[in-house]
Amino acid sequence: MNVHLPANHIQPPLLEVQDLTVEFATRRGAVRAVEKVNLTLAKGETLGIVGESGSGKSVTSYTVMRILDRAGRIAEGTITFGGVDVGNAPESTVRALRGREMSMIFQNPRAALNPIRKVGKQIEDVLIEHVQAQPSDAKEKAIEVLKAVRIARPEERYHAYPFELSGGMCQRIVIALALACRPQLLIADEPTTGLDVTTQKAVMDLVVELARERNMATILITHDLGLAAAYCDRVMVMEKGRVVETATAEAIFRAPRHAYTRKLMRATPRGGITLRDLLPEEIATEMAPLGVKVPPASGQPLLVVENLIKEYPRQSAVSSLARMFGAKVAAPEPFRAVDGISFSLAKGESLGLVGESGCGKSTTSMMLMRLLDPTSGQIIFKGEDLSKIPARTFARSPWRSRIQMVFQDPTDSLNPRFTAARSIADPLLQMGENVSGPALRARVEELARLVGLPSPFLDRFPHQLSGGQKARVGIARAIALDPELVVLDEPTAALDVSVQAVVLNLLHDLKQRLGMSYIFVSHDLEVVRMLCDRVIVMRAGGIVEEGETAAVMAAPKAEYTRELLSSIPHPPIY
Amino acid sequence: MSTATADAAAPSKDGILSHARHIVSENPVTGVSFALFALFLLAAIIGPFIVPYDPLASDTAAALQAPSAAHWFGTDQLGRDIFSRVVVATRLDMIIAIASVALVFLAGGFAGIASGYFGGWTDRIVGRVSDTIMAFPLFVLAMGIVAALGNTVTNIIIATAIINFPLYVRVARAEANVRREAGFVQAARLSGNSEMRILLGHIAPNILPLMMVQVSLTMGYAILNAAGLSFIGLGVRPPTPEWGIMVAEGASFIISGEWWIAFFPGVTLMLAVFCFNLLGDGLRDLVDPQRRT
Amino acid sequence: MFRQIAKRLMTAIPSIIGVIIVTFLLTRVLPGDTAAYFAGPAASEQAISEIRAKLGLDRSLPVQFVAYVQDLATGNLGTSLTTGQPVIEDIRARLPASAELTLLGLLISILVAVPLGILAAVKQGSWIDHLCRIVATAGVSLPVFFTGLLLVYVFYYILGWAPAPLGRLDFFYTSPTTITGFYLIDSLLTGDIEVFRAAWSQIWLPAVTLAIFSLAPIARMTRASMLAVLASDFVRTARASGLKPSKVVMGYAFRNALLPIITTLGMVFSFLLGANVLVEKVFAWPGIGSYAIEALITSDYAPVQGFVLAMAILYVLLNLAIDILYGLVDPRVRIEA
Amino acid sequence: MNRREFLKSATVLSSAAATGVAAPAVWSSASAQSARQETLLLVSESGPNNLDIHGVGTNRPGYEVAWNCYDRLMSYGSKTLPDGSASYDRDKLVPELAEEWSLSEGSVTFKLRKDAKFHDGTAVTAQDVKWSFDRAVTVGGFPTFQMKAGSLEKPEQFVALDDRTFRVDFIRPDRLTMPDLAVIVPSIFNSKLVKSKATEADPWGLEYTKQNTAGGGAYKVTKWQSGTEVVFERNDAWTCGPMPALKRVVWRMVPSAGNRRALIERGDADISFDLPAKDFVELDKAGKVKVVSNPISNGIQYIGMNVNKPPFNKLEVRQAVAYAIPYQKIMDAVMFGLGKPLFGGGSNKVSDPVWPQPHGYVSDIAKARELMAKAGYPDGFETTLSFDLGSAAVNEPLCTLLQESLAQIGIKASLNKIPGANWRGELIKKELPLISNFFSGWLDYPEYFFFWCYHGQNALFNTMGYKNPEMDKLIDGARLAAATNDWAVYKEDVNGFVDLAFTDVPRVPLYQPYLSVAMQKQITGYQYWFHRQLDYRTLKKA
Repeated sequence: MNVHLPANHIQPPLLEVQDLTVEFATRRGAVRAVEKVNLTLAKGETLGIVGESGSGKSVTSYTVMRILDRAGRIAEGTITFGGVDVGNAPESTVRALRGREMSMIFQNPRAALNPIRKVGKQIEDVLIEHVQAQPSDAKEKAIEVLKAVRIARPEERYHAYPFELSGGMCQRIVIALALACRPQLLIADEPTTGLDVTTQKAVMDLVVELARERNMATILITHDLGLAAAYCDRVMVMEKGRVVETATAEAIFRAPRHAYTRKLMRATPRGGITLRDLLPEEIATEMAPLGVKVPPASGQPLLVVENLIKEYPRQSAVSSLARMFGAKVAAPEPFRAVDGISFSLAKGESLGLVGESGCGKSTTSMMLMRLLDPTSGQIIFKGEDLSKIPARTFARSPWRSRIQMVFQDPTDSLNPRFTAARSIADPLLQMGENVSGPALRARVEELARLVGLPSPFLDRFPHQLSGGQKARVGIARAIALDPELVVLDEPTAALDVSVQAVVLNLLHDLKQRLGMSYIFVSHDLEVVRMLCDRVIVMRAGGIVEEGETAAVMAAPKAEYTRELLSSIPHPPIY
Repeated sequence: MSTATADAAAPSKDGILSHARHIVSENPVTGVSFALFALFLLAAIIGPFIVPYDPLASDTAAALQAPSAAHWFGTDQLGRDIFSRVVVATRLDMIIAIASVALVFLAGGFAGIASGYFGGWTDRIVGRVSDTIMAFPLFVLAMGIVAALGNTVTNIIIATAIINFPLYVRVARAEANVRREAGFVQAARLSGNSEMRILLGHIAPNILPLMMVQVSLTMGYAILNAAGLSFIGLGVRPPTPEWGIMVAEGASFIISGEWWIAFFPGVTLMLAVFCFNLLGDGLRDLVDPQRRT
Repeated sequence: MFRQIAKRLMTAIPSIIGVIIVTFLLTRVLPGDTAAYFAGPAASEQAISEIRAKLGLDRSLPVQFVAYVQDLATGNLGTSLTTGQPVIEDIRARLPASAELTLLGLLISILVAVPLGILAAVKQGSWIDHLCRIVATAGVSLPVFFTGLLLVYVFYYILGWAPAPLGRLDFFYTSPTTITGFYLIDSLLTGDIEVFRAAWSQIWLPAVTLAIFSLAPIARMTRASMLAVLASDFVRTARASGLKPSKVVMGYAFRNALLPIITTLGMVFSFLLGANVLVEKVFAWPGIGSYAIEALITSDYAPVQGFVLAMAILYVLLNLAIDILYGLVDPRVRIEA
Repeated sequence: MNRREFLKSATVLSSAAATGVAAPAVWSSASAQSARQETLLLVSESGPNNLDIHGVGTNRPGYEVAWNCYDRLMSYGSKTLPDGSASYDRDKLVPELAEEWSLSEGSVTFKLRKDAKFHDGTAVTAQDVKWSFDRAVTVGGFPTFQMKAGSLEKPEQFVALDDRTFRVDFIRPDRLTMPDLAVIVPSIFNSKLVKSKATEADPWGLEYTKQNTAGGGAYKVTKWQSGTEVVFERNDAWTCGPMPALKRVVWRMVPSAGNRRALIERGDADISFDLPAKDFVELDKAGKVKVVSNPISNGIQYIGMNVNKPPFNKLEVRQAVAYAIPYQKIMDAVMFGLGKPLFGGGSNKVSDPVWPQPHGYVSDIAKARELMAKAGYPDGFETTLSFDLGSAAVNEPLCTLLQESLAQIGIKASLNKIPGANWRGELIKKELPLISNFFSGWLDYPEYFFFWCYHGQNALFNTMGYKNPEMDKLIDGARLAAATNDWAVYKEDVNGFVDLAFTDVPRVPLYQPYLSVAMQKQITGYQYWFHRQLDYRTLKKA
């Protein structure tokens, strides 16, 4: 089916959505995920849809493609794409549009590709489906498409399976798939989530470049206002299924009209602001000032790490079996996840550990936490070499209560069968001084107050708590035993920006109040800048650069640090 | 897409009961199976007190009678009332099913969790044991155990438990393995929990719901297994009523037209297993977090 | 490839050793006195102990075990009391019968269960989904011996659609030249259509009995794994690319759902090989299952040991075949291994 | 094969499945039809495990092979029973391999047929007979035991005078010697052939004869698939009797009794053995097939009690059990009348020297209770009632009824099914307190039965461990009297030991079972034999 677009000069918008309302059938009846959404999009225009989770931004785009799952339906409104009433057209009509006139790219690109089919074949499938190629010339055309998304050695990549390609490469394949039939509309749903910062930039640049080249309309769906502002002509902000504001990118940044937009904008980490600036103004003003940075206490540092190494054997079953039978097989070179790093941490200091995935920052933090035994090296905590105590027995060591951790995923880190109170009480029960009954409850409530969790929530189970509340429970548990060192492993990575703002402030205040030291593991330099005194940049298991946060950000010495900094999306205007 | 809808729903305070109601209303088959299960349970508990005839009393004058108002399911070769025997047999069959499953649930569940959680040698040993059992033709292994130890109810229970061992190990191991590096387990370590405590206090309760599904499914299998053993003469001792034996006894009468002797116990047996299997499906829906909307 | 196979086989060795030990112990614990059986009905105590010494049954268990393992190493599995034949001969003669029956049962089951499972997943919550669930569950809830008896009664005795349950072939047909040992295949290879028809008419009823029993696990696994795959991101991508539903379901989703289905098939096959003992009994099928049952009931060591060993080896080979199949379906497995 | 092709071929297969279901079994080719006319299809529960009667542990189906594939010197004549069926005649010996024989004091001399040949064409000589008899008395186990029953014990007793003349010397006068020469064990083997296959470890060539028939009988085994089928072909060169009518006999093992009944009822099998009593009764009544039933000679189903252990060492307890047995219920519900009652004979004193015959016990719970009280067990006791799993079809309902009745006099008996192979082992130990069992003797003489089952020599079949010098004296007396033709003493002694067996009741006879065979109407020539297997030589298919 071919869609003929009217060829007159007063072009109607390519896509027009009017009063769109989408309902999902649940056991509590219909739930409205999207309510009365209106949008128009002209050829060649780029629209950003920004919102936090649950805002309905993804549902809107799925509805436009009409690939909602069974439970969802359009309750109201119309979608017109190139003159076709997408909402009411027969499935075959819409199917002919999909992939040919409108395409979509997704987050988590590796999962978005058929894992057991050669990527080239997957592109062929689309080409053949839409009669853009015959089986005879499909391969040739598929390779052309691969070339178009700037894939080096496309003939070779044609035969690759998704698992053989990097995340960034997979996203290029997904883009190739989406653009194979030269559609007029591309919907990019969080295309950079899950990718490393440097890759993120490359992918976004490619999308924008191709869109411009082909005069394609683009919808960019993201939670990151900065990203949207940097790449879009117009931005539409959504909250709880409704559009709160639509304006040009410039207007949104210069003069956000809606309170929610303002809140969202403020919460986005960016250069030159403090933690308090992340919070909505009315709250920020009520809070105590950040306080002056105390110079690190002189004398013995709290933690000294000396030449820490973690190796993983690269072992194959065949050779280990052969060894079992006595054959002498050379052990393959082990893989070094952490390659001889050294640093120290003063009492009351907070240190940022920054790097892309696979750089060894998580392995380092696990070793510092004594959940993992290093291959060699020393972890000297208050003068005691903790690496001598094996991780297996460390739980029973008195040092255990001195070092605690806040985990990346607040959902995953809470036992689903425990109430919030029970989770917070767990360390007290295991290592506390025989507190029980009302005293224990009182202590738990005190901790809850400290992290700002209202006490009625204490008796809820994790699935009954929001992300921010779960994060608070995790923090309360970590500080229950008054630790001296807390490792924060990307504690806000799974949270929406507005929640992240609150949690970051909370962490900062707690540190001030309780005099703890932090090691803050993150991939986000902006966040590290606000929270940390010093920063260590890691790459491939080693330290690339180390120094005062402000100094490193202002004048990065290492090439890699510069690259990281330049990859942060910058809104066009400041 | 599921995230979009899941997050939209407000955190719910209502518990498992309303969820169960929902599952039942969404899938009437599950409701039927719950009702059936209740019926079987009832028969097991009060069955022996309500049956019209003594299940063991022979009455050769009334042998091989077709189903009638006096004998709903007819009578067998010795004139015993099949309805009474079928009802009374419920208790024994339930005991075999429940006891064998309880046994393997504890042993296999623990071995599986330990092997999935600790890995290393524990995993290797448990893995070897369960591989070895799997390499046996299971029904023949059960036969061998019963033949070697003697055909008592206890030995049937033990044999059934042993052949189900690998199934439980597999489920428990996989689940424990997924969770061994989960955040909450790491957190439990940081809280100073010992490994055994993490295993039993943190991991086991989380695996429990899935294991319950397994329990329900293997209950049916346990009954079938006991019936199969009875069929080849290695089951419960006569004249104790047991469904499998009754089918075996009636098998030679089918061709001569006395179909009811094998038919009713066979159908009851089927219904019981059917009920357990559907129950398993229902439980799976109940505990599957993805189905919780 | 050969290295992979060798590796796979090596990892199976401990299991096989375990099976040998367990079987040996189990058969020695079996009540019953082989010597008394051999000695005949009128034997004196003395005659029995002579025979016991002759059979080596008076020696200690470890010594007997060593002797047994030595015999195994030379391919001697002993002699069956009930059939009087060397066990290895018996198994060689009977294994193809069991394998043919089981494979056909499995094939029928796959042809029914897989489409049913796919339909149930694609139309989740519809009547076909419920039907699939009920049919499959009912099938697995029926004791096989009961199903078998019922089917014989209905199809042979009442309707006369099936021939007498007399084993693999009616007696006035001679079995086809042994090529694979499977009558259906051998008769086709030798071009003997009449024998093929005769063999088919004998096998379909027991095969259907087995198929009914194995429907449930396959249908369930197909449904569950299809549901999981249909909800995955790449299926969404395929749909967003406008691929035809048939292409999405069969070309994309089903091939990915195959992996767990293959695993299930392997399990079902080995399970059926063991479980069809009862079916073989009902249909007078000359397979190894009924052979093992008879041996076990009569405390006939050697066939039980031989049977279990054969099954264990089969199990290992089966898993190997599954691994290879896995590699064919999934390129990831191919590379990793 | 790619997936598409695979699917295609799968479709073909499944459509084949559909036609297979729709069309009735197709098997009516002309060649198959004519094959059917000359072939006898026989079904039974189990098949032979050894083709040689001299083999170690040869089972009962194996006897049938030996009977049809080997010749003996003599066979039994046949007679027509009152009900019109044919049976062997225990009192009439007829020539088989021997043309004639002359009996003298201390020996018997046989003259062999001139034209008799083994299957491989070599002539049968007296040396073959000598070798075969030597083998029977030397190999040990069952054949040696059976020869001994006829006082045939040493190789020296057997003398080959020339190629055609053979003499057996008696070591003592024994009435059973001549009949024992006509049972299955003294079959004549092709000694040259077997010797050529013998090894040092196996001097009698048992391994060879186990798998092959090496005789000169009317049939030879052409195919044997253990546990599945045995195929016999007629030996067209057979001279030891009238040429059999059947060219081919196919014997299939069908484990399920229901299927065996269906096969005979639908006309697919010619002869069906081993059916439950009920099926025989019903088949007979329906009249579609012929059912022939003969009482198994010298055989009884009985309840045995271990007389050496309390509580069954007390005579009153044993008598109480004899009064508690629900005889008629067993006859009706278990045997469906297919058996000769051995109870309610009026008194425990007998007048005829025959066996089996009814005893005087009847079901009388009051009397049984009285006896129990007298024995000092007014409240009863607990015990186990054991039986062979292999014969559970009869024993399970039988024992269930017995168990119920015993409960009425306070005896709580739990049922114990013992798998076949263990059964004999358990019997040898003589520790089972209470059993239900069956025994029959090949040689149909009372003293033969009692010698094995009641004599103080305590043979395996004396399952009760019964020892009574008075009994031994009577049994030995009867044997001697029979050998010396002293019929007055014989009668007195036989009546004496039967009386004693009834009063002491170590075992309670229940009934004499029937051997039943169901066959198609066009099958004629069936004859009952003491070994309870088929003789193909007389069978005809009209």
